[in-house]
Amino acid sequence: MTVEKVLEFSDVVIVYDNFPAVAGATFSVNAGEIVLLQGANGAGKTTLLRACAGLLPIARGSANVLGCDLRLDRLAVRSRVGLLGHANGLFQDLTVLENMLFWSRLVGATRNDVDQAMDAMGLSGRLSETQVAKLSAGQRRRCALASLIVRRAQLWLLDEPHAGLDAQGRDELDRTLRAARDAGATVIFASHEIERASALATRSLVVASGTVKPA
Amino acid sequence: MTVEKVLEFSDVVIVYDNFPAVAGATFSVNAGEIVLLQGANGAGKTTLLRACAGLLPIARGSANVLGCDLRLDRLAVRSRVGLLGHANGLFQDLTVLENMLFWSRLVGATRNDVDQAMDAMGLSGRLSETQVAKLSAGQRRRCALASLIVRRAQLWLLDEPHAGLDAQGRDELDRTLRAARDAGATVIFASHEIERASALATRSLVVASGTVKPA
Amino acid sequence: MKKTVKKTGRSRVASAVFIKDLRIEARSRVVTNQVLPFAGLIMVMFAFALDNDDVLQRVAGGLIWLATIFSLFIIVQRSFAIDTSDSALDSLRVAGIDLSAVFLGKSIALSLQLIALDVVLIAAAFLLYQVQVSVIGLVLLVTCVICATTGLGFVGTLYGGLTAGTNGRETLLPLLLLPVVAPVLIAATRATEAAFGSGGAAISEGWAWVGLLAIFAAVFGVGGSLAFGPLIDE
Amino acid sequence: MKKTVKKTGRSRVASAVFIKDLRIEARSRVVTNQVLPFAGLIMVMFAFALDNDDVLQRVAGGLIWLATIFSLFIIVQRSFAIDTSDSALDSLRVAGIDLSAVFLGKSIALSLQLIALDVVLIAAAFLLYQVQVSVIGLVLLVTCVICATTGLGFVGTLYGGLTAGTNGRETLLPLLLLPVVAPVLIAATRATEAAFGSGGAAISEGWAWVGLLAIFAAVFGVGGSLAFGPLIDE
Amino acid sequence: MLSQSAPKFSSTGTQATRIVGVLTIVVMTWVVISGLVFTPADVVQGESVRIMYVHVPSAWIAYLAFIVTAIASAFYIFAKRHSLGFDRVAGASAEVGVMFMVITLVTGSLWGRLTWGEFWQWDPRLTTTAFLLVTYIGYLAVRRLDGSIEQRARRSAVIALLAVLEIPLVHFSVVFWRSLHQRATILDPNGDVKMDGLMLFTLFSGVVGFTLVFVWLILHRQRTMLLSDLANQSGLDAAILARQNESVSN
Ligand code: HEM
Ligand SMILES: Nc1ncnc2c1ncn2[C@@H]1O[C@H](COP(=O)(O)OP(=O)(O)OP(=O)(O)O)[C@@H](O)[C@H]1O
Ligand SMILES: Nc1ncnc2c1ncn2[C@@H]1O[C@H](COP(=O)(O)OP(=O)(O)OP(=O)(O)O)[C@@H](O)[C@H]1O
Ligand SMILES: [Mg+2]
Ligand SMILES: [Mg+2]
Repeated sequence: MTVEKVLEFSDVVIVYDNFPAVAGATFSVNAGEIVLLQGANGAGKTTLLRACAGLLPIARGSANVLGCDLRLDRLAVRSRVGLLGHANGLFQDLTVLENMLFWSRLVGATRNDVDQAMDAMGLSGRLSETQVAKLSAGQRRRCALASLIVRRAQLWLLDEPHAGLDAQGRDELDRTLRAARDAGATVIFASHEIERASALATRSLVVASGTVKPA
Repeated sequence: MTVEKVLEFSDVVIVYDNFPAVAGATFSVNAGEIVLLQGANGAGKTTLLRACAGLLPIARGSANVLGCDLRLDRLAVRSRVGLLGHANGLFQDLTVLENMLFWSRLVGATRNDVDQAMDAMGLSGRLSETQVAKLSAGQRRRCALASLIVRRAQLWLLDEPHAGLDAQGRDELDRTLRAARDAGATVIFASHEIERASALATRSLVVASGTVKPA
Repeated sequence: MKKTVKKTGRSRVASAVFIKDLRIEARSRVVTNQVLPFAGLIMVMFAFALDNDDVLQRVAGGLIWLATIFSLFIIVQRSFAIDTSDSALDSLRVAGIDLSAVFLGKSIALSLQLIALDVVLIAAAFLLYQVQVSVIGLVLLVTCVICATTGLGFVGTLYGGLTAGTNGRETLLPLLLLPVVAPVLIAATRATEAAFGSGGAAISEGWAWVGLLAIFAAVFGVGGSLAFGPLIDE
Repeated sequence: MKKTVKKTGRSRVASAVFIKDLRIEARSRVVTNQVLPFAGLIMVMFAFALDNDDVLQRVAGGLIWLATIFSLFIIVQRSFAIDTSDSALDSLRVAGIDLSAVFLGKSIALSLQLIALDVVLIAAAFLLYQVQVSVIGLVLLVTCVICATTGLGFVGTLYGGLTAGTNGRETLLPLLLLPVVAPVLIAATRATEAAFGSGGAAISEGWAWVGLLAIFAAVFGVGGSLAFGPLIDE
Repeated sequence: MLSQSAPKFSSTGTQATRIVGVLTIVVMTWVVISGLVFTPADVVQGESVRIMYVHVPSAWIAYLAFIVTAIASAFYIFAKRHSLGFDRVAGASAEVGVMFMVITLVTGSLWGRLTWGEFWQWDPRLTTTAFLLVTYIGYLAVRRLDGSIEQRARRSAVIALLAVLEIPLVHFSVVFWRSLHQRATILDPNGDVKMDGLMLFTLFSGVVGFTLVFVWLILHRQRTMLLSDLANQSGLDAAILARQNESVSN
């Protein structure tokens, strides 16, 4: 099997009203990799990840994700990627279980998938009936991860996934990402905890001032 | 000089509508310590820190912070502690500098203090004129830290202060906390990055299911 | 990795969104406990401000719909505040699901809440303003309420989505919505007056206005389904 | 550690808060670009819904104040949305600063915005409703506007703080505020009518109503300064 | 997307705008002279009827501007290649339309003062006109929302397509409701025009003149928008370089 490119960015520029947060990024990711994006605060990691998910317009350059050209159609890629941003994307008034069931209905996952994901993230039992607004910060992050797991995306994009998780949660997360990779998915994640993240990643990229270099 | 107790909790219970997030915590902190609270997600670290700042009512037990009895008067302690929670507490429409000047006016800090704090957190230059809403997650965290620095509190309470900061920011934070301790302040912080946090802390406490034990 | 997750139909997405919105309402009881008294207060306050029995009877229909429209502003705003507070709308966008289904689900949930509200307001009008209605008038009234609230649900969801997550949405939303819903206000008022027979209006006149409401609902239903996706998707 | 930071005065805190609120408004221009057209529309829409010349002229004063009050809801909501979006209000609480100073700063900023709004609305009323005013009437009018907006600023800030950060505040705020501001609505309306001389009201009558407005402002000014801190401080 | 080359022109004037400009001056001069001097005063309304030569054309040109906005928006949305040129025309046209709508309201209320004795009446035509104006103020507010250029274009296009539906409402409001305002005298469905020939000619000259003003303004405004977009674009090159050279620790 020849190596398949999951993502290919070349000279990509992304602007927020006139400020080029990403200023000419060129890199590519192969299927089955776990890629770490590291870099200083404000380097452009979040911007890159959101762009990969088709959320931001590409001002210049060419960007190709899972075979879709982002400059032509940012929507096509959406149903095949999963994004965990800085925010969790949960409904505060619903319970953990209700949130999970909502997302699972949208993506067509089964109840079994939901139970497994919640188990993995330690959310079964009392917590599953708790409203998200009444969870601790780390528990909310776990819930967001669980709802990402049921999506079974082909490309996982995670923005500082370890932040807020306790030791056991971190281990579980690493296990989950490795399992997803083994099942054929590709993972790109940003992190500031270099040691832990490097151990997980198969390759590191450094984002600096809106450009991407190998570590 | 005899050892001065900055904080003394004994059998403290804190409830969120019927759920005892802290269920009988007993511990004390001496002046000049840097205490790490570690523990699983949902253990009660955030709850404890917010209670120390006088933000939450104590349901049972006795709690004494900086000589103020929290059960009698939660307000007295406020002007002498500084809290960095999970949220940043910034005004999104104002620029970094405007936010800093606002807080400095409130606490009576000088312009010089402000400049120093912003310098320390790498927020001078272009960023100082940027609206907080247009910062990256880590830059916002830096701004929150800078506004905490100008407060010169006697007791610093920090909830996962390292999360979101880049390597250089973490070093700067550690330096700042050590400097505050050397100037006579006391620091209590929660963290999930055990190695880094243990290196900084002079003592560790483990929070588990709403109780506190020595590490 | 094989694509194991099957694509979900539009109706499934719409119903998931619909249930989610109503469940949040059932839990927080914001419409029943807060919007409803607010709308009631508006009606009482006008009655008070106008302070004149004849006028009051004549404008009863208008007051019901004014109260409905002001309630619409706050319900729409709350509905989208729930979705944007933790970037859940972003997650919906990334999930690549059919946003026109989201539009339908949200609109229908919104309309249902408005209908519940109007039932109470109309009952209040019977009590407060001593209006009477015949059986045939009642049929007109019910049709009018359904058409008007459907239209309001569509237009509210569309503009709510447009302003969701933008700076200053609290104020932009009423500004944009007010002129657009003005025709609904007028048509629904006239139809309601015809149903009540206030000022000697004939029932038959009312049906023409209901037709207008139906057209309004259809235009915004179709327009909204088409436009909602592109709007939310910056 | 020696306490190096000196305690700051109440007026300093109040002015910092005041400047912050007005600066955010100056930057986002929400009041001028969005609330103002909204208020104007309310005036037009009510006039249209009432659709009766006599009534209209008689209630012209009332419409100005109705529009003001609906604008109050949205300005207050926005003002506190800014403070709670990132828990900035929590930070204020922890900073241990005098919350009654925060109350004063916010109230005055709010009143100023309302005054600006009312100046435009009254100018519109001169155009739209053909009202006339004598010099002495103008003095009455100005005093009325100042007293009424001060009172509204106080009460709006107090209730805004009370609902800030609670679930469903979008809907709770109007519900709580509406009955409380009803007296302002009535008194300001009567005073304005007296100033306009509508319905043959005498200027002297107006001053009695302005007195009531002043009392209202004083009560909520004092009450708010005392209650705001404990309220915000759960 | 914008072309990445430098702007090809340094002012917003071209041969076409200059021709339109000269024509405008000629026609408008004729309208002013004829409207004020040549045409007779009305039997009923007296001299005040001369306001009509401004009031009616400005109302119609405002309609025209809003319709142009809608058409340009439709092109933006439905064309395969979402061309920002259409968006700029839409925005420029809406701005000019708002200006004409304000002129309509101002001249209308002045006229009302002369004929009805009051500046404003609660009349369907007047009210719906006010609503139309506010709708387009809202449209302009949406154009100023933060976000990318494409986002701005898409949002405002949707509003424009919905807002244009209000125009029939304004136009037919005199039919729907008992109204004080003049019924359609000129665009009467029955086609019988009851107006003096010269008056009618002057009125239509006014329409032509205002149309020219409209075209002239649009051409310039649309170009200034293009220029500012291009300025942003060329600023981008410098900004990208500056960004790449930012020190890592900022
Ligand atoms: C503020 C007050 C007024 C406003 C907002 C207003 C608005 C308008 C508008 C929007 C139109 C275009 C209607 C269409 O063709 O769809 C129009 C046309 C016209 N207006 Fe006014 N108007 C006002 C006052 C008046 C007054 C006082 C008079 C004369 C007594 C007047 C006489 C006319 C005439 C003769 C037309 C042309 C009607 C036609 O043939 O369609 N307007 N006005
Ligand atoms: N507002 C609330 N209402 C009810 N229960 C709450 C609320 N906030 C937190 N809890 C519960 O209290 C417990 C302690 O929460 P807390 O936020 O203190 O945990 P934590 O130690 O800070 O966890 P983390 O590491 O995830 O931040 C959790 O089990 C949580 O479910
Ligand atoms: N909405 C926005 N508008 C304007 N500029 C923005 C916006 N969001 C981010 N930026 C700027 O873009 C740059 C990159 O931001 P980004 O969030 O991608 O950084 P990051 O690498 O994720 O940083 P962090 O480690 O702090 O999360 C930053 O300099 C920031 O100031
Ligand atoms: Mg980031
Ligand atoms: Mg916590």
